[in-house]
Amino acid sequence: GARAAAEEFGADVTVQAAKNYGPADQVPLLNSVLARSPDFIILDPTNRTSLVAPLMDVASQGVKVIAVDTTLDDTSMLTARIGTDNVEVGRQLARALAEQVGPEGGKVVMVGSSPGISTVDQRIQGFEEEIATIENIEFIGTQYAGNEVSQAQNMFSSLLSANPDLVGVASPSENPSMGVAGAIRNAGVSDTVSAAGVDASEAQIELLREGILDALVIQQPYEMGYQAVEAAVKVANGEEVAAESGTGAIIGTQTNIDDPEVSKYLYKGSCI
Amino acid sequence: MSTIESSKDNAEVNDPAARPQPSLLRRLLVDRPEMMIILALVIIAGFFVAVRPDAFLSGINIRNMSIEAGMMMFLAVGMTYVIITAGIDLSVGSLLVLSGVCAVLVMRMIGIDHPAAPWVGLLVALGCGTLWGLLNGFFVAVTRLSPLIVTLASMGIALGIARLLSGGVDITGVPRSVVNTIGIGRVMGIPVIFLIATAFAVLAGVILHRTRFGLHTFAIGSNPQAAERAGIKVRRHLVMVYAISGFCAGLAGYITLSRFASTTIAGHSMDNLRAITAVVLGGASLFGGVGTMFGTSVGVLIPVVLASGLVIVGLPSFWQEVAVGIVLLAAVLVDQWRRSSRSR
Amino acid sequence: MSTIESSKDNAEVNDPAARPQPSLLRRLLVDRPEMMIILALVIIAGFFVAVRPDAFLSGINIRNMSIEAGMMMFLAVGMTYVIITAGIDLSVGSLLVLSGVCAVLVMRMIGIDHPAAPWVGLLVALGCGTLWGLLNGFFVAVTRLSPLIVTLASMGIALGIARLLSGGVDITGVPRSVVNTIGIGRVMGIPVIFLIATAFAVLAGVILHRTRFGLHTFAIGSNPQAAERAGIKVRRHLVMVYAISGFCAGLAGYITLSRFASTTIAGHSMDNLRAITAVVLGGASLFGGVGTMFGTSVGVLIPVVLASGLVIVGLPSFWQEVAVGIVLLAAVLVDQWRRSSRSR
Amino acid sequence: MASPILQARDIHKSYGYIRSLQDASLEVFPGEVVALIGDNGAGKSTLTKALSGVIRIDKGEILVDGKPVTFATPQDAREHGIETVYQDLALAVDLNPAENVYLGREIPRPGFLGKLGFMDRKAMQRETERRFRDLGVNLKDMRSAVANLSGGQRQGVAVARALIWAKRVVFMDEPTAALGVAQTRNVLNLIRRVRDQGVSVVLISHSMPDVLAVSDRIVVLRHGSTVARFQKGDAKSDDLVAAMTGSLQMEGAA
Amino acid sequence: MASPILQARDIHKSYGYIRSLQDASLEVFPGEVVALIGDNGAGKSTLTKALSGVIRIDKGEILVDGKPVTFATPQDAREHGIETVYQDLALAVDLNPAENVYLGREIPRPGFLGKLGFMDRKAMQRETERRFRDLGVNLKDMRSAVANLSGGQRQGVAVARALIWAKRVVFMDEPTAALGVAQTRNVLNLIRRVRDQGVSVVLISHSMPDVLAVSDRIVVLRHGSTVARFQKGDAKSDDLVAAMTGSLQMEGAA
Ligand SMILES: Nc1ncnc2c1ncn2[C@@H]1O[C@H](COP(=O)(O)OP(=O)(O)OP(=O)(O)O)[C@@H](O)[C@H]1O
Ligand SMILES: Nc1ncnc2c1ncn2[C@@H]1O[C@H](COP(=O)(O)OP(=O)(O)OP(=O)(O)O)[C@@H](O)[C@H]1O
Ligand SMILES: [Mg+2]
Ligand SMILES: [Mg+2]
Repeated sequence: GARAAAEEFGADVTVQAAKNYGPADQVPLLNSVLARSPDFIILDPTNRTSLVAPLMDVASQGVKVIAVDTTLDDTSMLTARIGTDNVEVGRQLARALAEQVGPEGGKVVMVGSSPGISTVDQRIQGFEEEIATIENIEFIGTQYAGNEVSQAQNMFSSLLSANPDLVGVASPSENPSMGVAGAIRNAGVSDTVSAAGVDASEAQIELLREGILDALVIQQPYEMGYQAVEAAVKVANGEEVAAESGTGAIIGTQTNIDDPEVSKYLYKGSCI
Repeated sequence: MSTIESSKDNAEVNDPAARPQPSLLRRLLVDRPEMMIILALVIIAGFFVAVRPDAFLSGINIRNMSIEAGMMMFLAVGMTYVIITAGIDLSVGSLLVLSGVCAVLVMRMIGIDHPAAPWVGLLVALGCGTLWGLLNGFFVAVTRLSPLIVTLASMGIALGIARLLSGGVDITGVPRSVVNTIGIGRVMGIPVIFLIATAFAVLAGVILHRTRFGLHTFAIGSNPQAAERAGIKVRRHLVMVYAISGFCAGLAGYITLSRFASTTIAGHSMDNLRAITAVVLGGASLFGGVGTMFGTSVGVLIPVVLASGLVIVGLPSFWQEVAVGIVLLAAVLVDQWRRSSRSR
Repeated sequence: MSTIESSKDNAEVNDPAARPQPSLLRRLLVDRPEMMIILALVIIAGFFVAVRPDAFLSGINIRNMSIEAGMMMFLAVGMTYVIITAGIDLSVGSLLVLSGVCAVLVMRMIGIDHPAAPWVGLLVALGCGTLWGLLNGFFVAVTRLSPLIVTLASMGIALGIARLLSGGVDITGVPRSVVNTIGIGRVMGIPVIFLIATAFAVLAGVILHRTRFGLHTFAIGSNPQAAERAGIKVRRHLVMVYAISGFCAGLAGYITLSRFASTTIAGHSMDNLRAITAVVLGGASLFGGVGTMFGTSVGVLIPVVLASGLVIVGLPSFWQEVAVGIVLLAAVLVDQWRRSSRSR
Repeated sequence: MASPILQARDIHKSYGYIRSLQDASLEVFPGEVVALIGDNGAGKSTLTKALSGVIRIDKGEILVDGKPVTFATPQDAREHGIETVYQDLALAVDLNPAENVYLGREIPRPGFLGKLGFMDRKAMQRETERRFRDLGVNLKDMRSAVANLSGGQRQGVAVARALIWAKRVVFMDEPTAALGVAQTRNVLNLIRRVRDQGVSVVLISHSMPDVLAVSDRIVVLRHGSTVARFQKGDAKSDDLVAAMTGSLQMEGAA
Repeated sequence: MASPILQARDIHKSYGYIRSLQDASLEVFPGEVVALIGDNGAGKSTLTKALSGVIRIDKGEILVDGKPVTFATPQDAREHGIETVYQDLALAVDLNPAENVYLGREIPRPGFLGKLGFMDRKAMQRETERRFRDLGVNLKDMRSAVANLSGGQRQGVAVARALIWAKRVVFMDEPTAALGVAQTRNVLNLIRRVRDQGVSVVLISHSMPDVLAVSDRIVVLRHGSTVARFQKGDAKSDDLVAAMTGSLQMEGAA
């Protein structure tokens, strides 16, 4: 998305991804990028608190910062923020799952990756808050499977064995949901267990079409990237931009995934 | 003790008959190196069965554990060879990913519905793994660098290439037939993955323990110079051992594809340590020369049973990590106790 | 070569004067073990300076690299001691996290604005790290388990406990004064973290290379039995060495807090391998008995310079991983070449 | 005298600046025991390794039956019927004695399995036990790893292995260094028996009484060069010491 | 004769089922060289280790100057002036000779730094060089790691280390096993010199000529028991061999 916008607006964009999604890897990366003295830095902060100080530093260098996706404790140094509220994503995830499970309700569970990544933590937080308010649904807790897909599969299979009456599962990011899907496929319970996830990678959409995953809360990374660069260009041209702007998220299901309305939000190839 | 003919009169001191006879149990535990670790496994599994027999022994859990163990076994087979030569291979997880990515890309290229696609994909995965293993082996054997550093570097390179090729996102394009026959296939209720893994492990075990190739592997780990002087081509053998490890990673990569119907680029960073753990739990020594394929297969089972069982008994997520560490430590402790009681 | 008095007449063959004199350059490279790796560092840094002098040598980049290297140095200091004793410590990353979590929790308990909070937090972090290190050392030295397995298990346990204590989410509550004076503080433009790390490394280096404690560390790595017979309390010493590594991890944990103003539970899973890489790049042997603190500090710099420089020259993200692996391999290759030319 | 079966002429070998061998020569005639003696560092082990294919020589000629050969690997030397007991024994301590004996020349299973690389462990074990008995090497437990044997027992395994395979020449580099008096006597007897069966032995030892007791000819190395040769009966212990330490200059001749 | 400075009475030691020592006794008088001989596995090294504090004995008594002592660590034995050259040398091969000599008794820096554990490397190096010169141990490079020395040179370092520190008794477990004739002669001379300075030496060797040449008394171990004792001049080589191998039963007496 960012690249497309860059072409459109004639800006020069370089993309860097940290090896691990966490502040310990992101901060040095940020600093190295800064050494190239760009005009703008667009980033997806991995931690609400940890990035405040480094970004202050960045801002004091006269570089303008645009945050996408995750927010920060202190937003004063940001030129603009574009993104989804991840707590809200979590709530949507809960509602989507509840809808898939249907009115009879039953036990549901959350399979997460590793704790300590604020995007994911917030989604889990939102999910837990929202699911508690939904009637008929009994939430039996969050299990962390780490980033290993097979561990998530192993974990969810065990959960299924321990709770044969499980009717739903949610996962806040891609790897756990792939593992959960593997377990569902293997156990052949795709009809009885509803699964909801976040994001829409090629693999997840494939699983959605297959009917193993039932709902995806799809953010709009393309849109986010696009808007971020757009905002940057606007600021560069001296135009005003809104300090906060959201792109919202949309629920994808097997039935609507091929609608053009939805598919335009899907990840387009490589976006990191 | 003395040697060569004249030593006969020594027998008076060391004659077996003169020794106090150890109890049968003790002899079993002490003389069969794998007994202790099997005992540990039995205790662990027994505990879970006692607490939640329904859930732990449910078809779904057994099947899942067998798949999980099977997957890890592929990597552990190669790692057993490598560790017996006193080496180590940190690159297996990345290589698994890279082989998978290459296979998917090639299968997509020839069309995933093409009837030959599954076979071509398999060949690509195995070829890619083996080739990479050959490279590892080359650096270890010919330039004599530390295997830890070589495979650490090649781990990073392989993952980087995998991400370059895939653009950093997981790609789909695994023929359905592969997913159906291997990934979720069963024969008489037994997961195909488990069957393949078992057959593979048995084959690898037979080669390790019955053939010249296997004997040479032990000899090299035990004393590379002696092996060299006995006429074994040590370098070539080492290259082959790392190639085997690469082949195993390639196979694991292909089967992972069939399991998840897509690549899983980000999810294998701990595979190397898990495979090493399994091999060491199985009684192999990181200093080389010692290890059995049977021990490794028990060593693979322990973490799998533990992970699954702890979820089933409902231990909260974070406690599980703590428990896994403690049980691991306990398992090697009893094993250590056995060894020291043998050497005494 | 022969010994003891009568060997004098041998001199005719091996007299230094009779040998062809090696060139000065060659002598420098061969006799000073660290020369080669410094050379590698100079080449790498030189390359980046040549390509983007403005960016690479900018204040912000230099500061950033110095902070990064400083952080890794804390862990590498302890790892140097451990590796010299022929051990390994995989638990440092988890322990860094655990110490940080404990420190924050205690600081919150006494109130983060309490004037003593920073000091209490520091004590808690150091105490927690040291205690854990003592436990590692106990298992390695007293029960004689393989350090790899012990610290692998304790790595999982430490991270599990850290998550249990923090409830799985990063917690804030680091006194602002700590963040301001250490985390982002500078003295004459030099980051405080770098200054602390340098002082710490120099201290640790002096202890390693100038005191009895250091000499005993080398002796144990070289031949534990000989050390024992020379009257060194080998077990106690090993426990202390692992405690030092734990202490370093605790210190690193506290400074990480000051840097990020919160715990960073995720993101330290590779710290152990990174620290080991730095130590091995610095010329230490995993078989023990060899290594220098100076070498380690150069070994710490290489990956940092490489990572930063590759971003600056604008190499795409995934290429960087590949490049890091290749440069790593190249660096150890030249080092290997040096060694073999010495032993010849 | 017959012509030599193994001959080394003017061998040179350097390790970096250290010249281990310069102008070393040795000839082994059929059915004799040659003692190779010299001070520490004289180059005895180096010469042994050169003639066993373990190291490559820098200069010089090796002839088997008068024909020049090159030994690139230990395998090459073995194919000419040359076996060696190395000073450091060169045993794989995690393998058992039979596996050590057959290492590199395992007995294949009969039939197709053998082609695939399967070994006939039973045959190897049986044969080893038989040959050890013949040689009078007496181990309590033939199946436990060499690591569990004492130094003397290991010495026995290494000696037996070389004797089992040797067709023409056996090099023995200080085979009795760690052995007691009785064991040493036993090895010396073995050497005589092997010689009587037509296999030549090159014995390296620092013990002059042993050397004098068993050898037909004595070759002295000093500083990497062959400095003296003695026939049986020609030499007294003092002469040998003098030749080794250099007080006697180049008087014996081939 | 004076009373023994070191005495071992009825020492028993088993490793699992293997009884290494049963009823071994040894006494060392001031200023004498005692040879301790026996077949492979007779228990010589085990007795040496027991009297050096490396292993604990199961039964029996150790007396120094007639007073019972327990050696729990090598340190304890050293404090009684007992030093040992182990059969496996026990050198830290990555350290240099001076560091090996002073390992465990480093010279502290003068003043406060010394209290902190700082060593005076220069003094250690200088002292070592001086003592090596005195002892006639001649190394080309005193600063390079022991790993770079030949087997014979290492032997020299180990012997020198023990001689430097020994105040009362030195155990030497086969100190000449790897040495050439000249080097062996040199070590035997060293032993005599040390004895003349009043330090007793316990020499373990398989070489009967060496044993006869240097020792004042000979103690024979067989199967872990002390079976015979000879005074200088009383024993011929054949008697010793007979005692070691058991053809001669318990005839010499203390
Ligand atoms: N691998 C090597 N690298 C460097 N130098 C070596 C090597 N092997 C042998 N040397 C040197 O070559 C010389 C001859 O050594 P060699 O082992 O042949 O002596 P030797 O006659 O067998 O002595 P010994 O009686 O002590 O066994 C010595 O100076 C030794 O240090
Ligand atoms: N650590 C050990 N574990 C088990 N058995 C041992 C150990 N050390 C020694 N032994 C056994 O004790 C007996 C005596 O061994 P010791 O080393 O004392 O003999 P020795 O007289 O020194 O022989 P050598 O002349 O070969 O050096 C042998 O049977 C040996 O196998
Ligand atoms: Mg030799
Ligand atoms: Mg001994």
